[in-house]
Amino acid sequence: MTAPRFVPPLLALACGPGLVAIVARTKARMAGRVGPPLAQPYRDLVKLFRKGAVYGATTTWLFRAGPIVGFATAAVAAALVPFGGLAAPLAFPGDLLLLAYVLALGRFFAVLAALDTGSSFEGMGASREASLAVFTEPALVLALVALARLGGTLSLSAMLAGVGPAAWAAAAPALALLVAALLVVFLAENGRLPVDDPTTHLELTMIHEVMVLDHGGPDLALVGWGAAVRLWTFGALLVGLAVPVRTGDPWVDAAAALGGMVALGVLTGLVESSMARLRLRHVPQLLLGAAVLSVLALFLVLR
Amino acid sequence: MPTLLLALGVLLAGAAGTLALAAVPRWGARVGVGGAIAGCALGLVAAVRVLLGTPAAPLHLAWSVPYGAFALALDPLSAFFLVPIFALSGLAALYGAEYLGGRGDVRATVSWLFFDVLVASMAAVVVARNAVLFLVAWEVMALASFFLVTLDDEDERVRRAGWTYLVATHLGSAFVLVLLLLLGGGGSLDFDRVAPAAGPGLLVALGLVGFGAKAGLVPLHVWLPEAHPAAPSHVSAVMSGVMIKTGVYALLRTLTLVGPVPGWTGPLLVCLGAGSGVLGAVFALAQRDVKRMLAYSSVENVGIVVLGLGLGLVGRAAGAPGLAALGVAGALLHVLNHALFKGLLFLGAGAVVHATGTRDMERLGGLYRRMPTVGAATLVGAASLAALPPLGGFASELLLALGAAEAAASLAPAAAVPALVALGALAVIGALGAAGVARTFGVVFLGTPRTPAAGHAHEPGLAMRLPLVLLAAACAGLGLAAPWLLAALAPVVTPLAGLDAAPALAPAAATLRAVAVVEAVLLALVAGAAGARRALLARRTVAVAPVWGCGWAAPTARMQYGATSFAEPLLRTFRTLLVVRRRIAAPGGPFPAAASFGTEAPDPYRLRVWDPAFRGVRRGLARLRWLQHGEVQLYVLYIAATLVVLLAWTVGRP
Amino acid sequence: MNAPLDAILVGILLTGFLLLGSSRLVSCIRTVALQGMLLGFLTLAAAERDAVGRAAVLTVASTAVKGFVFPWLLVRVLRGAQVRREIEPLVGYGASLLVGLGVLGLSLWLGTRLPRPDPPLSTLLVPVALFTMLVGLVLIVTRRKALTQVLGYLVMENGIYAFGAGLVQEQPILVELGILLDVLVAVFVMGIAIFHINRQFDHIDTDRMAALRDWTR
Amino acid sequence: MIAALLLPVVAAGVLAFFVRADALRRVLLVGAAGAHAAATAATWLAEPAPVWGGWLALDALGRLFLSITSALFLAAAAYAVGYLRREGEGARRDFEEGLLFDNAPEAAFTGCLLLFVAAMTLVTLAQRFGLLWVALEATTLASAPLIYFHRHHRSLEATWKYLLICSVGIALALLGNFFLGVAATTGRTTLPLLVPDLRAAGPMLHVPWLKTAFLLFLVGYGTKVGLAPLHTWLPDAHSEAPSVVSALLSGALLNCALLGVLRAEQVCAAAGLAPFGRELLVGFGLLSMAAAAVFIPGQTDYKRMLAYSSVEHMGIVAFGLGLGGVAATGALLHAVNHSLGKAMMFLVAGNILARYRSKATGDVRGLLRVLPASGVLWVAGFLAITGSPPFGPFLSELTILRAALDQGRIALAVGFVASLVVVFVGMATSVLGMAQGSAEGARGGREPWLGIAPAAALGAVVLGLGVWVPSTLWTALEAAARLVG
Repeated sequence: MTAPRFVPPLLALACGPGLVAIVARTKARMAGRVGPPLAQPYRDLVKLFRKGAVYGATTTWLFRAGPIVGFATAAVAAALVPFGGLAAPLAFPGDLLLLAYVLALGRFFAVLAALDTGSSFEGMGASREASLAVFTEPALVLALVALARLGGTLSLSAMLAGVGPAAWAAAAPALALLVAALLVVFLAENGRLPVDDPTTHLELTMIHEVMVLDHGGPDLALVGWGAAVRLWTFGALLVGLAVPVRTGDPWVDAAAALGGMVALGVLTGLVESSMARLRLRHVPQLLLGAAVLSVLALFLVLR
Repeated sequence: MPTLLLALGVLLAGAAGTLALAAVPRWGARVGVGGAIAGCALGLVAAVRVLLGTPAAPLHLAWSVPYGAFALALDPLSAFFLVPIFALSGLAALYGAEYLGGRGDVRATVSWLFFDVLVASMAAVVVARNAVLFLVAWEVMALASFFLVTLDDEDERVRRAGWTYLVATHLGSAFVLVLLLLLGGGGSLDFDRVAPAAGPGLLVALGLVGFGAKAGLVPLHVWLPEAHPAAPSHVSAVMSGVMIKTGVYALLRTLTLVGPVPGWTGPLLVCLGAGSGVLGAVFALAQRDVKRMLAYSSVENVGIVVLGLGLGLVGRAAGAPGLAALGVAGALLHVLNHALFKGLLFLGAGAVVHATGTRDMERLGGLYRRMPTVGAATLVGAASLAALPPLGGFASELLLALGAAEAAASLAPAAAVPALVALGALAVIGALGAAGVARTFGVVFLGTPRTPAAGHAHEPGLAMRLPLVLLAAACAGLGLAAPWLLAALAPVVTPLAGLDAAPALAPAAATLRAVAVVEAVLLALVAGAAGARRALLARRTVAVAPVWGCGWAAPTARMQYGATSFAEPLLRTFRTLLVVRRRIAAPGGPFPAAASFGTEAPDPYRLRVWDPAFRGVRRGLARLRWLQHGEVQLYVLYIAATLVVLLAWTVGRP
Repeated sequence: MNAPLDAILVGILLTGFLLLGSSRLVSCIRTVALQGMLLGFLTLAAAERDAVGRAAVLTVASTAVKGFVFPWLLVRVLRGAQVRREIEPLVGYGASLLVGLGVLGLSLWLGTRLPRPDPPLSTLLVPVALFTMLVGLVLIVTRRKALTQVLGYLVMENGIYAFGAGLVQEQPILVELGILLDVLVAVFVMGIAIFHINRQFDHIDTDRMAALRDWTR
Repeated sequence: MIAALLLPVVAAGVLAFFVRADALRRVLLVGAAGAHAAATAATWLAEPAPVWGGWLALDALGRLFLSITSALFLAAAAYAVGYLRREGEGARRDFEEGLLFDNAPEAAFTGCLLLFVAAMTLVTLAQRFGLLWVALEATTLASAPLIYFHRHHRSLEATWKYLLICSVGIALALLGNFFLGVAATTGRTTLPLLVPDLRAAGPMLHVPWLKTAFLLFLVGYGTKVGLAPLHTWLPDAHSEAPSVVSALLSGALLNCALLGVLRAEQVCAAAGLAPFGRELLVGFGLLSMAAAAVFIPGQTDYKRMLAYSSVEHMGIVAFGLGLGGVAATGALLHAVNHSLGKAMMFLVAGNILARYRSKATGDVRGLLRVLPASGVLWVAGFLAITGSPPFGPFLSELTILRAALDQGRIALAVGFVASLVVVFVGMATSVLGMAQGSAEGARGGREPWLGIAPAAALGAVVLGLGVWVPSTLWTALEAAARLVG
């Protein structure tokens, strides 16, 4: 029995905010607080969608386009990445490359929207966002290509479907390296510690949050939701790789993957509460490290 | 072919007319522009007809110069390169008519003579099938563009740029000359009767240097960031958009002529391309001058094209039809795309310069609200340059990445490693390019004007807007039509990839169709989200308020995040590749006077390689000049010594 | 062998060394004149029986020009320039003599290298001719005064003439005379030039005429 | 017919010394030039019969160089009329050092100019080596006063160096004559030293003497050709002489001197010594090109720059002739191209000098704005002379380079191209610096058509030869090249 293909994106849209909540909850617990309820992100979204909007006097339509394109690209990305054993609806050979390009599109518009305000604050965030992409993209692409070589296919769904216990048994070291690389990419792409601090709004420390400073109401809601979906999508990628449960029964696999997602959320929370944020000039080293891990994995699989 | 000849004739007639009417500038210019547009239209017809499958008979007329012959042919490859040449040149001419229209002086008029000649010679380069004819066209092209670059030679910087350009192109031509003469061993120098008098390795190397200099491959690119900004913008567009592509064309033609190329060619091209791409993108990030930045981005894109060719050769060597076909096809498609978006961007930059009188990003800003058409068109071009879906630049880079990914995923290391290099390079280049254009577009068009000049900017006239809009439409169209274009490209690719390209390209076409579906979904989502927001906001208050000034008491426009500050993080990371000069006048004293900070990024290769080399040669020669010391006695001694030496040499020998 | 011929050749040889050794310009001019006359006789001595008439004409012409016209001309120039002697030449007189010896050796060697023409008139001819020619070059190279350089040119020309007179009988008289005329005009023009130089520079030291050059210290 | 070539010029030359009226003398000059050109043109229609027992005859080689000389003479004469009008009598200020000087009397100038051309004509006609020598020495003597037209010390110095160095060189060539005589002597009898006879008797010539003779001719006449390292007089003379004279020196005289060398090479080839002579020509050619490459970059005097470029181009011609075969044809074509192009540039240089009153490259700015016509011609001439299409020299250099590569002499080809490139860069720096820029300082004004038209005509021919080499010309060049062997 096969699961309907539109499950993964729907899951992302639905559970993305939940993942955010799990991370926040974990961090709170580690800090000895109770923390917000798991439904908090959903409430925020609803509230924001109800609000009106305020736009900067200098801005053009690009400022308004930013959140929308960001959300749309995140959703499309979610529709490209399988969840556990569940193939993605838009899967095709070569979609791993498209994934990178689609995310780049979202980033591009986010940056332009930030620059549109003319506020040096948001310009700073835009600059950092654009800069870090230079290091995350190769890391991501090379990691995915290594996977492709392992699975012998250019389709994410197919290659992740192939990553079962057998694959781990065959190429454990390479896969481990890839998991590590993708974890770093996951943290960086979603503005998590140690790369970015999603909680503060202190211009010296943050990247992603500062870009959306002038967004409000539905726009901010779209931004937040899009970010959650992105988080979920990358998580799905990571979990699909790290949780090699391929029973053939999609629901079982999906359940395992869900468990994996929860674990990933907790793990992220642990990382965030145990690590300090890196100084910005050291972030590239970290990301280059991820790229290096991917390259090492490639050499392992090239043999 | 007759249509093409007619087109060339019209172009030359326009040139002659301009010259004849130089005395009455207004009419001379009109004739020149008219000739250019009409000629380009005709030529476009001829080229497209060939691409659509009606072959053109080659032409071979006797030409009474040594080794010369009027040998012209219009095969798919030539036709393919003719399309951007004529399309962009025609639009640039229309644009230039208004751009230069303001100044009715003789020089501006005569520039149309050179413009028409430039277009004609570019076309001739592409269709020539005889070495002498090719060389003549090649040099005329260089000279015509040189005179266009130095149109405003009162400016010392323009003069220096012109010198650099002339010297660089002439150095390249020397290699080309030797290459072509070696290529045509035996009696004739026609391309269809080549008998290489040297090994393919040497020939390929000569071609790489000679044509690479024209195409702007690092480290032979130094003339490009000088010359392209110096020229009038419509000329910059033509030079950067299509003229440097003649170098790519010539390289391709050479590869088809030299016979079996050595195995190292493919990997070498990949590395050269990757190097040019990354370095070009980094240098572009460091520039404050809009047109200089665009010139460097041309270096970057030529790098991508060459990288694609390298992939094609690698695939050919590895017997992987997919890689071979995709590499070449992606490269060719990128040639087309780059011609369109770079032309578009230069024209847009020209409109900005025209309106504000400065090319310095730090003095611009907020132009989108003042020149919306230019802004929108430029945005399309920028997005295409950043290889963002669903635009043309994305399609071609995706093809290259696809080929590389397939090779990396399936082929033996010998082919997979170059493919991986290409893939990594493409990822870095893509991100850098995106950052670069986001920076440029954002700083120039978004935010608030940094100077009054930028504040008073105005939309240009129709003659300048129309080309922008058309080019923008073309950029988008190429992206959406990519799957079908690929099929049309097959006959061009076949001879270069050394296999029947149509089947090899079929899977890629399928992928592109799938991509098109995704893009459709994306657009639908965007529309849906936009609609939803509109619905939500319909019942709410939508206020417009000043942007929060980050807590500054009196924020000024100059406090915006500028081009320099935007690029700073990346430049810090890549500082080893760069030379960034900072001019700092720090505030000091109890009552600090005006303080200033500025950066400029001169070309490191010029600074560290070429200038020292030229200086060294000049010094060495200067040291030999004591020979002409002015003392007649010693002059006579030279004669005596020569005589004695020669006598000893001949008579002395038994 | 041809005794008078050898005698004349030796005489020419001596004049060569004399020129290298002497500093007084007037005596240099005289020496060159003497050399010119010797050449005239050389023509006569080297002539074959059937070509005596031709030789006689040439002898008269060249003796007249080289023995009388040139000295007269040059002495006048000398007067105009008011210089008596070649003060400190670029290469001293002793050294010049040594150079002369070297030159002699070189020309003897070259003479041996060049196979004789079929009628060996005199083994000395080729070496002496070359020697004289080279001495002329040495004079031009090592002396300062423009006048000495004219003399050097003349000496060189004499050497060449000696060669021709001794070895090539075929040269038609017309050509010979043409050559003589050219040399005459040349010396004449050079004389004028020296006159102008003296007027322009108040000296005739050619090594101080080095304004035209592509190299500055 | 040959008389028609010589006599008018000689007569006019002698006459010019005695004609009082300037106007009449100028008419005489132009008239003689016209007659000379007409007679030369006639020789293309009908082969002139040898006269004077074959001493004077016009073979393909001579006709080629005669035509060059004649064409240049016509242009120079037309230019000279305007030039002499501009100059004129009386003392003037020397713009380099501010000294007062005056010009040589115009009568002497015109007379010497005509006699100079007559001597060059004689060179192209002479089939007899002795006569050739006499004529070449005559060219030196007739042109020396021309160089000393402006009577200041620099031109005097140049004249002296020219006289002395060329006379010495020519003297060596005379020795070469005698060696040739010896080489042509068998038993008691000597062949007449006529080119045809010697060629006919080639194999019987005495090889070592012939070799030495060729060396002496090469060094002797080569001094006048301006082959490095014998070129030392050339930049001085060309830069100090009036531009119209420089044009003739560079465009016509150097070729005539080269003809002397070629005559010797003809005989060598007949005696089976062709390779010997050719190697030497190639060597000197390349050396001359290298010398030009040394002195042209950073050259501060644009007339000296042109002079060195002449050294370079005579080197190219020698190089091509040395390679032989197609290269020789190309070399002769190059001789034509160079003569016309260089003469044009010297004439334009005269205009520039007249306007800017300075020979220093650095003092000339904004030429294209101050003197539009001269500026365009100047830039065009630069492109032509450096071998850029669509001008003639490109084709001839291409032919030569092609031959070098075909003979597999890669090293030579590399040297050839390298020096061409260096020279291009050097000249580009100077010429562009002069042509471009704004025109502050010097004010514009109309240019005398007599100063433009001759140069423009020459330039048009060079351009024409770049896009279309008439087959008749090509066949004539091939015939001439075949003569060289």
